[in-house]
Amino acid sequence: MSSNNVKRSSDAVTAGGHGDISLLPELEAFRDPKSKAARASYDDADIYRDEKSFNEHTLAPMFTTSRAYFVFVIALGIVIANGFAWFVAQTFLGMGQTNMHEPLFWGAYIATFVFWVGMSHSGTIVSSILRLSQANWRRPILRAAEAMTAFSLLVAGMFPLVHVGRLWRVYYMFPLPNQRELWPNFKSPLMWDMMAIGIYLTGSMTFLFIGLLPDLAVARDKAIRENNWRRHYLSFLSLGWRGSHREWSVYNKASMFLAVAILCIAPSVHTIVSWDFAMTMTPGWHTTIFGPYFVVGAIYSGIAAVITLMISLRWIFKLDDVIRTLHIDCLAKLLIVIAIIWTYFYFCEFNVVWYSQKPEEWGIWEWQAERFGSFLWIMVGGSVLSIFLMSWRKIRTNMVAMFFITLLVNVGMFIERYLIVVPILSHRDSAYMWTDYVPSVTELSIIVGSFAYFVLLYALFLKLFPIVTMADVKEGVIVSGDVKLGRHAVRMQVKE
Amino acid sequence: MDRRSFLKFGALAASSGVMGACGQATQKVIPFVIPPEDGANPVDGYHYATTCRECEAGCGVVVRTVNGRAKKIEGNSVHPISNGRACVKAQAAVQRVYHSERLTDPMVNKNGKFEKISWNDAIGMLVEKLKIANGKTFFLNNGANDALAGVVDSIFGEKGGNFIASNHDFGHESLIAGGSSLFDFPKIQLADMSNADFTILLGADMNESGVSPVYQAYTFGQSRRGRPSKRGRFVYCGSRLSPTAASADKWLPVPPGQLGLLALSIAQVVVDTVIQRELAPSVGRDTLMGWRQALNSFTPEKTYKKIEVKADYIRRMAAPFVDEAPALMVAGDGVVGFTNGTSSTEAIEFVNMLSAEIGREKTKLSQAKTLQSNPTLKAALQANFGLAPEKQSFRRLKILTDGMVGNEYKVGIISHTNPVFDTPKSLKFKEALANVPFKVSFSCFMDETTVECNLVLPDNHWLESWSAQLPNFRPGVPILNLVQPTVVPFLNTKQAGDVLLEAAAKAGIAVPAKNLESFIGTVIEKNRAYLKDVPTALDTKESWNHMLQSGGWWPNYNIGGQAETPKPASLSAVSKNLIIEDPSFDGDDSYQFYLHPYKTAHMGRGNGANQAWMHEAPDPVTTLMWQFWIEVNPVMASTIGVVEGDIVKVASPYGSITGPVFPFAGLRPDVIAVPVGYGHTKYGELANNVGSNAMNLLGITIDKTSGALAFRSQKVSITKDKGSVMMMRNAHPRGEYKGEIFQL
Amino acid sequence: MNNHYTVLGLYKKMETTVNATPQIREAFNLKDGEIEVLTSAAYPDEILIEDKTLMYQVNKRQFLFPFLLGIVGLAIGILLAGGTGWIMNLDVGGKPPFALPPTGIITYEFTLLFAVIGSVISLLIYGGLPNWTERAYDPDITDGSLGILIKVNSNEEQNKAADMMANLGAYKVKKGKNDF
Amino acid sequence: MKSFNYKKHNDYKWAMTVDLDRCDGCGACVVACQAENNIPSLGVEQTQEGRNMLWLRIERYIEGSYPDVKVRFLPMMCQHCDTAPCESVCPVYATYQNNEGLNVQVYNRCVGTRFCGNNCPYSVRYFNWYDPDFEGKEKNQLNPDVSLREKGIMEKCTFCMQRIRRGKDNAADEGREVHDGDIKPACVQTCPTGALEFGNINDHHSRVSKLAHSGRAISLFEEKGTHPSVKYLKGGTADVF
Repeated sequence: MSSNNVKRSSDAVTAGGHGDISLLPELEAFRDPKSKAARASYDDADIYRDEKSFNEHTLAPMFTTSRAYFVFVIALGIVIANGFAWFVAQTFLGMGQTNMHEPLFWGAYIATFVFWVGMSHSGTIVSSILRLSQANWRRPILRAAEAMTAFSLLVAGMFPLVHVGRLWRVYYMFPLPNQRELWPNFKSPLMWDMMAIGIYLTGSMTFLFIGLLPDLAVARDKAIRENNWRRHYLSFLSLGWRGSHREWSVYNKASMFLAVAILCIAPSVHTIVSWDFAMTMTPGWHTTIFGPYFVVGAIYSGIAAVITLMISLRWIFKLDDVIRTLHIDCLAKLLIVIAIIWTYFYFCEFNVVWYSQKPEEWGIWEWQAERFGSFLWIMVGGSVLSIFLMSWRKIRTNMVAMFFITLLVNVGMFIERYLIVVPILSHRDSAYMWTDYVPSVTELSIIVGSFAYFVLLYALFLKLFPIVTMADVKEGVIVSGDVKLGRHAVRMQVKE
Repeated sequence: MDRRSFLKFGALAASSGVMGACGQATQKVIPFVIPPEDGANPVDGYHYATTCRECEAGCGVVVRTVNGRAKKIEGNSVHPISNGRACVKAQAAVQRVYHSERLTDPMVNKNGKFEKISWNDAIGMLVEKLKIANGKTFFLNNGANDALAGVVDSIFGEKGGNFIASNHDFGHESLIAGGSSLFDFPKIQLADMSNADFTILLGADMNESGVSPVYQAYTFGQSRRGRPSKRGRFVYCGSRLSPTAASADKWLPVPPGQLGLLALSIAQVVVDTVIQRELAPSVGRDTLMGWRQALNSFTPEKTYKKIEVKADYIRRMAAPFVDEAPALMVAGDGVVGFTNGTSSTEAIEFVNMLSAEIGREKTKLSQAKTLQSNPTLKAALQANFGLAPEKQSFRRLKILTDGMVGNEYKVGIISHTNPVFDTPKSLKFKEALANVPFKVSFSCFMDETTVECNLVLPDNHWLESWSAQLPNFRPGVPILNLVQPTVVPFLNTKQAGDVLLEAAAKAGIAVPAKNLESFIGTVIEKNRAYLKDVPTALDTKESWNHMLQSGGWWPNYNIGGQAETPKPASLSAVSKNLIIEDPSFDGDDSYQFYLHPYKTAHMGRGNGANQAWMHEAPDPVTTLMWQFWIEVNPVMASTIGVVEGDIVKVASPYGSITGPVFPFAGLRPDVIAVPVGYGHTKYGELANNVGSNAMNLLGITIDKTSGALAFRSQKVSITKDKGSVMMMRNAHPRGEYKGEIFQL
Repeated sequence: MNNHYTVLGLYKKMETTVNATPQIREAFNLKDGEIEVLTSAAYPDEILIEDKTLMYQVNKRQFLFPFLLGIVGLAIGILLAGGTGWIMNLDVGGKPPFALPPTGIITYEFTLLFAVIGSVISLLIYGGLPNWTERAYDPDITDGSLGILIKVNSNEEQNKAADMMANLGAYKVKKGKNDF
Repeated sequence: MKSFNYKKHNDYKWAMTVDLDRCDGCGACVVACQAENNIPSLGVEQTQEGRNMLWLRIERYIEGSYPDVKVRFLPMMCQHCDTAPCESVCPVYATYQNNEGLNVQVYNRCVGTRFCGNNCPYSVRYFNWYDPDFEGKEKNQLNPDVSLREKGIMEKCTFCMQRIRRGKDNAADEGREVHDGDIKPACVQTCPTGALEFGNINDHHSRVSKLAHSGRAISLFEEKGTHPSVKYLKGGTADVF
């Protein structure tokens, strides 16, 4: 019963719309093979099939589970259980299970904590910046990055609990009305830190959830259609999303606002984490550069981690057509910029100390160079090398190379956090109390466990929630189209 | 819920959250962190005056007890020796009372296994053996001059083959002998540096292992900064930079055994100057000229080769003795540890005497305050509480050991001493002890000697005991320290003196009193007339209490009074004997290093090794904890090819020890310093197998004059051994060179 | 409460939909809020349907919640960090009881936290979420179809509307009752 | 000194002086402190880890090399800073400045973040890595005035607060102010050389006040602006040679 109107519209050359010839490459891959052959005569059914098969394809990692996955999860579970067992032992026996000692009161735990907080800065910052700037290539990768934020924050939030001496008294730090005649001291950077991390966790969880909402509906529909067990929580979590124009409008406004808010919170969080160190009068920590330096370091390690993760997802779930080299290329360019800024900050920090040669500060560098020399080289060398290598497009688009480069960057950044905590605390003002430190089995097990925990959270997330930001991809298809410019049809995108 | 009510609720929750938590903050929260001023303090308990018996210095202490338990030991502020201070050993004594390894019951050794028995059986056994022994008994104590020694002396005496000996700190005999050539009373010279402007410490590690560490440290502090506008200067001469040397202004590394020569060299300069300037007329010009004659061969230029101290330095060190007296010279382990110990001490006392004569003329004396001396009382007390000095020499211990080998003794009584551990292995005390059929040990702990004994009688700790003690104090000054039980014994222990008195009485030996308390009471009552400061109106009981309250009896201070005056006869005697022979060393040319065994403040001769506090408190110089070490000069260490923590083997003709090396710049390159008191094998969990016992290396070299063991006369070799250990240092090996950060 | 009837027409092309909406709207005199376009992705505002209420009321009011809650957060931040410090006048490190920098930090964080919460609340309230009841919907929408959903008052109107939607190119029309 | 003068005037402000010229490093104070304050011995294993629990430690520094070598001793305990860096960083007010100038640690409140320890330039804060191990008979010796600290909390020198309280109580019972010398922390009480002095620095006639205002007095890390209550009296440089 097609009317004239329909015919008329298909003749029209307009920008945007499903019905037009110009489809983003995102969806091109999912065309029906038959229609591919008859490209000239698209009809409605084809378009319908395109989006459906796109949904099928991107939801495949969620709905299909291989045996290897279970093996992997069980292996992760063992590593986590091992870490947890050491943690329980540490709680019951005492913090002596670690290798920390006076005056090195903070050790590998705090270094790992800072590392995870840093990791968390990739997702939301990248996603909000890209969302606000309407960078088109952002679309498929947002979810993966945001999930990383949320999970690395969850892992990071675990570390203060692992670290404190009296876990069973940790609620003293919460501003809860109580009869214990206790109130936390808001002048302590730790309180700021706790507040900031708590708020950032709330914020990024919200951000992740709000971003998920339309895609949950997609998954819900699929689950209900296939009578999959996931339909229960998916119908609950999708909040009855129908995709009405009013929902979309309110949703778009809200997520824009959230992006702004998160963009305000995220740098403050890592600044405050840096203030845990910089607010002390410990030489080596007490510097003004720490705030921006930490933030940049966080974004640096975060973006590198996003790339590592994207490449892994590509490989494991065959998402090559969704997460394309284009995305890695763009992210790598961003990474170069951040890496240069980070190296610049690092040089600033070093140069100031080197030039003034103040014994208490320069002594720490000498100490570092002497005891952690190879670590230093991995860190700085890795950063410089990665900038150098990533300048080539060939390398940026080489997934194997990028995988290892970004891994190297994050190894370097973990070392950086370790070097911020350990050498400085082992080289305090009181020279008599200088000390040496190597993490104990307990500490290493818990830290390794934390990595496994992160991976496990991510792996579970993959199976419970859609990992590709489908709604955003579709939006991208809608708002872009080919415009004929002279001899060529150029793809354009509508921006608000 | 509509929007408005939600907002309302939110605001309410937030504000009540804030207010609810801290509404009455100043009343509620702050009291939690600030304890109320009128809150009840726990009971203060009782404070008892008594005397510390951890060493024989005889410091008066006050013990705080709460609920019948000793809590804290502090110096007795009215006591002339402690002046309200206490050393590390006294502080840690409470840990010995409540030590988990204290002996709880009498035990009998049945083929190497100790079985608990009742006190009745134990005393019965002792009585039986004493009867059989019938005069063939030996008694060995730790060199204490206390009521127990007095009781033993009067029970066993030197009759019928009985033998009394003591195993006290090495070298003190030489200090006594050296001093006695000048003074009437053969007692260790104790330097009161309070008023000295310049002090030369000759191997005197007085603050950690001296004769009376608390007293000497107190006078050290007084000299340094106790007087307005005057700062006492100190020079330390010796082979090793000990903690005492570290607190001196200058350390001069002098070869081992040459300190007497250094003193004579200074004496030569002093006498020369005195004659030139015609000072010290009281001595007499003839005597002075005689001294000059005798000292002629000790000019700084002539002695340089041996003492390795520049002539210029000697002259500068001598100058204060003439110009700014009071100046003082203090002898210590570094002097008496060699075969020339006695003559070296004499030389040092000679310089002191000379300085005192010059000072007397300038009305400047080295002593700020002295106690009135009373030789008669001193002698009377000495006769009752303590052993005659001649019974307290190492030579006598050697005689005892020989006697044991010759099966001369049937019963041996060993009280609070551990000769198997802390005498040289080459003395073979353990082997000798095996020849004695029945040995009794009075001890609080199981140790290497007690293990060898047939009967172990757990003694009360001194905090639970009665006793009276005569401290090592200046000659002629009688101080009677009383020891009273501050807490009731909480274990099945009995006091050694009481047990001995009971057993002796049962064995038919005449005893001076029924128990130790009454023995002390009797002696004091006998000498009551001399105890001037006890009000005469008081009866026996009251005066006894009076003395207990203050911790003993001592004569009044005589502020600014005269120092002990040496006998003029002694002065000339010294002048004739101003010869110091070269120290002789044990060991041939293959042993290139001088062994420098030394006592640390914490371990002592090994007593402290079972105390956690003693291990935990870092050694002042090395800052090592829970660990044994062998000190080597860093240059020597690199020559041998070892770094800190590497195991080295130190060997002498008599044995060898191994231990981690600790390169220490404050040590002569030809010296290897080893702390004693480590390497226990049967002294409890904390002490056993910590390091090696330096006594394994020592041969028996005796100072012929005094009979003291020349314990630093051993030559040893050092070789690198396998492996290395982690050094448990408190100071970081690099940080310890960064002291300038404090801009002191 | 009056019963209402719903019609959901599913279209496969944007143009068809855009063409259909004003006609349907006009035919049944539907006000804003009585006609919805359901899509699988966000179309820029006003592309599919003209919704003045949404444009000029909802989207403006939407920012009221973050703003108001932000102010609440600001107050809570000041009270928490500054106020309690003032009440609990313990001298720590010589810092004044009301210290501006820490208060500023906590206030900043709390303001943002409450603003985030506010924006979520406004999303839920103005987006009509959550709503877990059975509603007019078709899973095809998430697979790329566009749906026009209208609310009418009578059965007759419903049938009429269904026919009209089919005529305007809907490949599937669903009728429902009380499930707008 | 303080930028905000909100503290009321107090009768007492406790201070200590350490005469470096007198200190001979004998360690009596260290053990006295352990005996008085129920400080557990950590044992070999913990010492190997580099831990120690010496509220008062004697730092030893070496200068020069053989034969011109000098060893210095520096008794180091909590400096009870007026503007203590450790206090402000504690998230739970477990440490604060009381109105007598003491830097007080409230064991009950401590959660064990160990931040204070990181911000102490003197490194005089100690952490209970394990529960204190007082077995059997050793319990008899424990000082009833001082609470035992469980695992997971920070502790440090208190200037023997229990003695200060007792001294003030005794003075109050006798209806007087505390005299100079009435109150002595365990270390001051025992120091054989008299290197340590303790008293009320607000009383201008007290010994500690005179010493602290003498030309020899310095504060450690003065440039950090912590205003310690412990003053060190510089050692003299002797011109023996």
